[in-house]
Amino acid sequence: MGIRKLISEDGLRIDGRRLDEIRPIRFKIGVLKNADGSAYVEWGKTKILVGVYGPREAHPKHLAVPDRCIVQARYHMAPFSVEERKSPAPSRREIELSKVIREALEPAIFVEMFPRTTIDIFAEVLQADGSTRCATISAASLALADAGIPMRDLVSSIAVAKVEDQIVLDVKDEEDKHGSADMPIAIMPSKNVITLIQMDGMLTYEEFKKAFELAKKGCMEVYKKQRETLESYFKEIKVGLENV
Amino acid sequence: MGIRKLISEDGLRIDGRRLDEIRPIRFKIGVLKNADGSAYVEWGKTKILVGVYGPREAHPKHLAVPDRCIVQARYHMAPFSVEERKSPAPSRREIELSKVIREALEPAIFVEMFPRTTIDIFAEVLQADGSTRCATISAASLALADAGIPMRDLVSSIAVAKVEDQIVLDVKDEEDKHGSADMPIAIMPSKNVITLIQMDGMLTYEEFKKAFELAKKGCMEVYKKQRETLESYFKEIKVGLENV
Amino acid sequence: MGIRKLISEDGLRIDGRRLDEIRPIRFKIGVLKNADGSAYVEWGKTKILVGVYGPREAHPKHLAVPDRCIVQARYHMAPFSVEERKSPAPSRREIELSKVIREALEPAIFVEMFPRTTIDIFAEVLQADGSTRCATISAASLALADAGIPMRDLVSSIAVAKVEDQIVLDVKDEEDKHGSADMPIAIMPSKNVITLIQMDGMLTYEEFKKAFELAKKGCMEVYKKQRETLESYFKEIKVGLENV
Amino acid sequence: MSNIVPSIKKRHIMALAESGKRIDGRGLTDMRKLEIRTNVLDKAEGSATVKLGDTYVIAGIKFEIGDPFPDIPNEGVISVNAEFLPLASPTFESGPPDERAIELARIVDRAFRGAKMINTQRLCIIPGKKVWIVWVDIFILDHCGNLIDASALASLCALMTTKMPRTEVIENEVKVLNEYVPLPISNLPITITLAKIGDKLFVDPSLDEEEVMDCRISVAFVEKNGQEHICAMQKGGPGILTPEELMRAVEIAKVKSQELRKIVLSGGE
Amino acid sequence: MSNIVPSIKKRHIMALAESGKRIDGRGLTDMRKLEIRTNVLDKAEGSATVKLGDTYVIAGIKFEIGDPFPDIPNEGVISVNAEFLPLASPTFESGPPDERAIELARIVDRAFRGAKMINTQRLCIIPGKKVWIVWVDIFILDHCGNLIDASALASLCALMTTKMPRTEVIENEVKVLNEYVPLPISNLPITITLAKIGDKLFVDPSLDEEEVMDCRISVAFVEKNGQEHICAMQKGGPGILTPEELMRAVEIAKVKSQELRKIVLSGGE
Amino acid sequence: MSNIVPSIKKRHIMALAESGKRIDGRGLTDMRKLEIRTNVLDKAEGSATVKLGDTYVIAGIKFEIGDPFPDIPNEGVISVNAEFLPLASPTFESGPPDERAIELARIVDRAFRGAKMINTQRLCIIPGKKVWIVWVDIFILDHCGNLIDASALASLCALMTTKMPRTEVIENEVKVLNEYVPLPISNLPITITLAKIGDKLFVDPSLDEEEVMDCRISVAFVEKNGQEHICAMQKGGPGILTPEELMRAVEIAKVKSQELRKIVLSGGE
Repeated sequence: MGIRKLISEDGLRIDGRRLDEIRPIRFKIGVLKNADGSAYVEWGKTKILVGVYGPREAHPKHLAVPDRCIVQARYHMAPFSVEERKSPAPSRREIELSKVIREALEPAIFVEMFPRTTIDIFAEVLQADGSTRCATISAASLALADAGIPMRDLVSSIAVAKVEDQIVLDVKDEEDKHGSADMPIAIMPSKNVITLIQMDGMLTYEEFKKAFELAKKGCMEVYKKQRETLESYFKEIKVGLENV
Repeated sequence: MGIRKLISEDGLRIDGRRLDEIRPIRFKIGVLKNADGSAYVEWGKTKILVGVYGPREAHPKHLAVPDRCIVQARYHMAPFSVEERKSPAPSRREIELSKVIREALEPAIFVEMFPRTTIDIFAEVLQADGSTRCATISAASLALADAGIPMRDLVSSIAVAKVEDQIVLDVKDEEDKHGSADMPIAIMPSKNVITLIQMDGMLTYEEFKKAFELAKKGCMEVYKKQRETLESYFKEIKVGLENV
Repeated sequence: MGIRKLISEDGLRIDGRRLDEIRPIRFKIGVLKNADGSAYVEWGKTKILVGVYGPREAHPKHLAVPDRCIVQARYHMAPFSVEERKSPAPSRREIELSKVIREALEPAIFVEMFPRTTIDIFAEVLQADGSTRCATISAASLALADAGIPMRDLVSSIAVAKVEDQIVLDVKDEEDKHGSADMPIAIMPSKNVITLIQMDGMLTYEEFKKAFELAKKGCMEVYKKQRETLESYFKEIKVGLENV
Repeated sequence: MSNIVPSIKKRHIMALAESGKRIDGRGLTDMRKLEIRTNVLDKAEGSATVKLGDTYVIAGIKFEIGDPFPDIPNEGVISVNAEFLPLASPTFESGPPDERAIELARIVDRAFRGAKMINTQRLCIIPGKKVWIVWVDIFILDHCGNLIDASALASLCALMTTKMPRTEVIENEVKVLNEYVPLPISNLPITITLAKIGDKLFVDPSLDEEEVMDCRISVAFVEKNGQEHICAMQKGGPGILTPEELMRAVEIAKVKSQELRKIVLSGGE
Repeated sequence: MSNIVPSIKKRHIMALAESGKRIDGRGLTDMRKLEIRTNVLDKAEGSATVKLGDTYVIAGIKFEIGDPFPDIPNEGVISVNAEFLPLASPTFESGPPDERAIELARIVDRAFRGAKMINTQRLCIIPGKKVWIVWVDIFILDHCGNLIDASALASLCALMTTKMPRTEVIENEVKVLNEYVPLPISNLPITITLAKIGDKLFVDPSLDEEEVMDCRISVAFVEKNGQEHICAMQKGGPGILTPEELMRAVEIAKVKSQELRKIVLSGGE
Repeated sequence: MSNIVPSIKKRHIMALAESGKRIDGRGLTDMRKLEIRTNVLDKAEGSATVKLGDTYVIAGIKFEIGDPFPDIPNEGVISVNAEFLPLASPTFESGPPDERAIELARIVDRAFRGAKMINTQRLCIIPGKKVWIVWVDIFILDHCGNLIDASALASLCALMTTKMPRTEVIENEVKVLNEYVPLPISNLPITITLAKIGDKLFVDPSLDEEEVMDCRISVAFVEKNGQEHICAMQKGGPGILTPEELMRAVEIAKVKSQELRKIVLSGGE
């Protein structure tokens, strides 16, 4: 662990970004044939594929509840997505992230509209370079939209971190490893409400407030990209339909 | 493994007890809020908590039988209950003990009174210093009584062992490790019937008979403590009710 | 791994067989009391026991399908069946072989005759010396016949291999280990149809055709033994009935 | 499963909260009665029970010699595990930890890590080869709400009273001595969980409150260099928080964690 | 699942027993026909099949080099496992051993241990480092009652005929030689199981008897220094035994185990 | 679950096949559109995606240092695994690989092994002690038929572009260098799967065809010394093949595999 500086004297990070700059993010919608909805995201070097099935009959049946649909999420990392091969069996980390991802997306879904059904969100991390949970949440809301599931809003997510005593936006692996705090959040941007917040590290109350504001700003940028992708996707579909 | 004598020349054991003397035993009833019945026992340094749920609807349902309730028992050791940390996954020993504990308690329960239900007995060994199965059985009958489950009698249990060629009552860990035979039994004292007997080691028929008689005597002492605890517990409850 | 010749100059193999000669095969039918049908085979040093249950009610029930019975097969190796003790948990190899064995036997069964039921085929390899899947399939068809399950034909199976550039019939362990290709097949002899074929190694198209013809010839020999065993078994039963 | 009973209960809880009250008589920011007992076991190197109202949790500490992680070869390992025992609630089942138990253990673990509470370098025995693994096993004995805070507290108190075996290394063989030193602990993170029901926040939610809550937010504070720092945070449950609610929760947690830390430092109760 | 058939069967069995008879014609203390075959496999270092009536069991022995337990560093390890194969009974399912299979293996194991049958010190290869693990795998092939006695007997006979590979240790590397010595066995424990139905005891219960029994009691005897010793005992099933029944069972088991040991020593049948 | 829809579909497929046509417009021996992309991931040492019609598969290669198998102490290990991801099909579920995934991985593996494609001796680091384990992980992303061929192709292409880390051994310690050499690959096995429906064979079956097929036959060919060799074969499904059908399948597979190998060697598409 050499003592490499993660932030240069002129305030640039190892990949040349400013402190409040996000990495290049590219969403793609409708990438799978079988899934009812799907999306793919490249978020810096992070690459994730999300497929959504549902609303569909609960399986096993005892999962069904009479007044709403059950949302299920599985966050899973491919063995080849990280430096050291990861066993394909779900780790404790993956099980926890599956839970918080589900709880970040569920508030956006009109679950009462589909009693006795399930909506299943499956995310595969093909390459991990930080912010995989945020990228998963952001891509999954596009996949949910692609599946035609009525939503209150998209969910947009990003992480902020404290690196060398500065609050920075959207950390990648190397920054994360040597950072002293990490805070992913997810919001429904047009509602200004939080659906996910986690944190570990050390932040004073002032740092926390600053970090939170920076994260919100980042989420708005993600939101913009999500909407642009959605719009051009549905435009394409519409054009396609007109050509029929 | 030094050659330490486990029994002194004047017939006293490493903790000062006589050969036929049991360790201090303290039962406590009604220690948990959620469980339908519960009991805690300190038996020398052995510490066990037992919770009982039921009679309740069988879950999964296919367990239910039409003419009686199903009794289930789980004996489990906490990782920190022993010298070397134990994995929390159930070992083969715990699975076997769960079975013999269930079979030691079931004869005391009027199972025909609650068709299609289950009674679940959960025992957690918080600290193990010998006789954990006997302590579990003895505490579980109090927890069953606390749950209001009609019983033919309490079940009282204790172990005898052969240590340095002598038959001794209620062995603790160190004696057990260097003993040459171990025999736990459980009885319904007022019926004079056996509900559990296991043995391993080497006993002649005469030693076996002597050991069995000593064990019965020990069970009667346990029974006395169980009844005293029950009486003062129900007295307390009664007093509590009168004060309402 | 010395350089031992597996085929002598006069065309004999390490156990003295000719290239196209099968090992001594002995089938026995009706060897188990509980199973609806059973068979035991000694095939060289390979020893396998097969038990069949069914047609019986599907368990769990959701397995049942309305227009035919479900055939299930389990191929399992005893820990002591091989040189190095094998864990009793099913290996990937055992799971694959269970599938191909099922698919080799199912075409022979009139599955439409028993809707909503299952037929379960359980094979235990007690000693493995090559050709265990072929021996299992061949013995299982006798066990199915013993269970009175209507079949289009018996299934007969054998493996051919390329050893030191020659195509040989019915390889044993040592030959298999140093062989350069292995091809088990199963056929319904009176129908001249293939129900199993697998291969790995390297064969030219000509070698493949030669190997296939040799394998068919081998299957016919197995078939003959199967039929002889069946005939004398049913004769015995008939004799037994006449003596009643 | 009808939702009528919970929705009546929820309306009742919300109505009471309008006047700052709760169904068990507490104010919105009051914790339940707390009882901490430490060193309750002889065979564990550290142990504590926590009763928070009727919620009952035990934590036990065991040491084991093991291999370090390749990327931090000179540091010991802290492993936090939680078991939701079937005797603790009719909703718990036997079996390996489910997502609730895993989440709880990881929240507790992150607060310790975030606070740099344990000096893991002092748990190294032979650099790059042998280190202490410290097992923190949390057992839920009675589930009456707010398992996170009770578990974090029980683990903290168990670790604070933990005695670490000394070792001697002779020719790469580790010998465990019959001598003990305290575990190298410095900062004490305290986790405070609040339930959100309607637009109100409830400190230390009871089981009744958890059953009807929209979501919960847990915030851990630690004091370092005379200043309070947030060292872990986690929202749970399928509801939402407004930014204002989040800020309010953090402020309440700051106050309550200081109160609680005083109790811990004074030896419980 | 009606209980009418078993209860009729039970009354029939009890009525017959009044005159000392059983539904398969045996007397109450008669065992079923026994066939023992040893060395039935080439790839196992020891093996035996036992047929007890229609109950059919095979035991196979394999050796593996492994680490000793830390508390007995100079002793090899005996590991007894039982598999209730699904081909043996419509009531057995595939999957890891359930409580019945685990209990059976542990009863067999305890009799060996109690009798100090195998000199485990002679299984040590490099003290504290490498020992032989002796795997005793019991496979139930046909379940027609009294699996415990058949399994104990098959395991015993397999071990008696087991050849142990010799080893050579050169600079801490173990080389397994192609030479064999017998397993160091001295005392031969014999387990006898009795079913209690009503107030009668039935030696070597059949499946019919097991289905209606109140409970069973297994007693293993071993001869040491010319004297019979009890070396293992286990009650199974949810019924009760009176002290008199227990004593009677022990006395019967003593007689029957001596008979059976003679058969084993004379080479079976 | 009615069987009416599949049987109508089957009749339709069979009727079309009589005139050499398929429901997606292909001829019986035509493959679907193929897109191969290699080196799609940075963190994997090799990777490729294959789209075969709408079937979508990714394969990633990782290296790990491990122990050799005792019987081949001087050879590295190739481990092929397949995951049928639940996002790829409504019929796939989370959990450990089932028999379909295991069979697929083993078919792919056998073709590599049969063809002696990888020189495993060159994966040895310290003879008898340390070797490279090459993990080939196949992930099914979209299941639209013929997973075997798509997976075999993705694995092959991933391996062809794999860079193997160089190592240095100093006093029995392995140091992995930041330098790479290509994986030692020589023969390229190509697997062709045909579905049998009625008496017709369909190359590269679509999901519709697989749903109604009687069985499938997969044949892998490799070129060695200028000659085509069969290096793996597997029938799947509960149907039968006549000897003539088998021979026909092998002949078709020979032609198609040569075509496909040309595409692979020319860099895809």
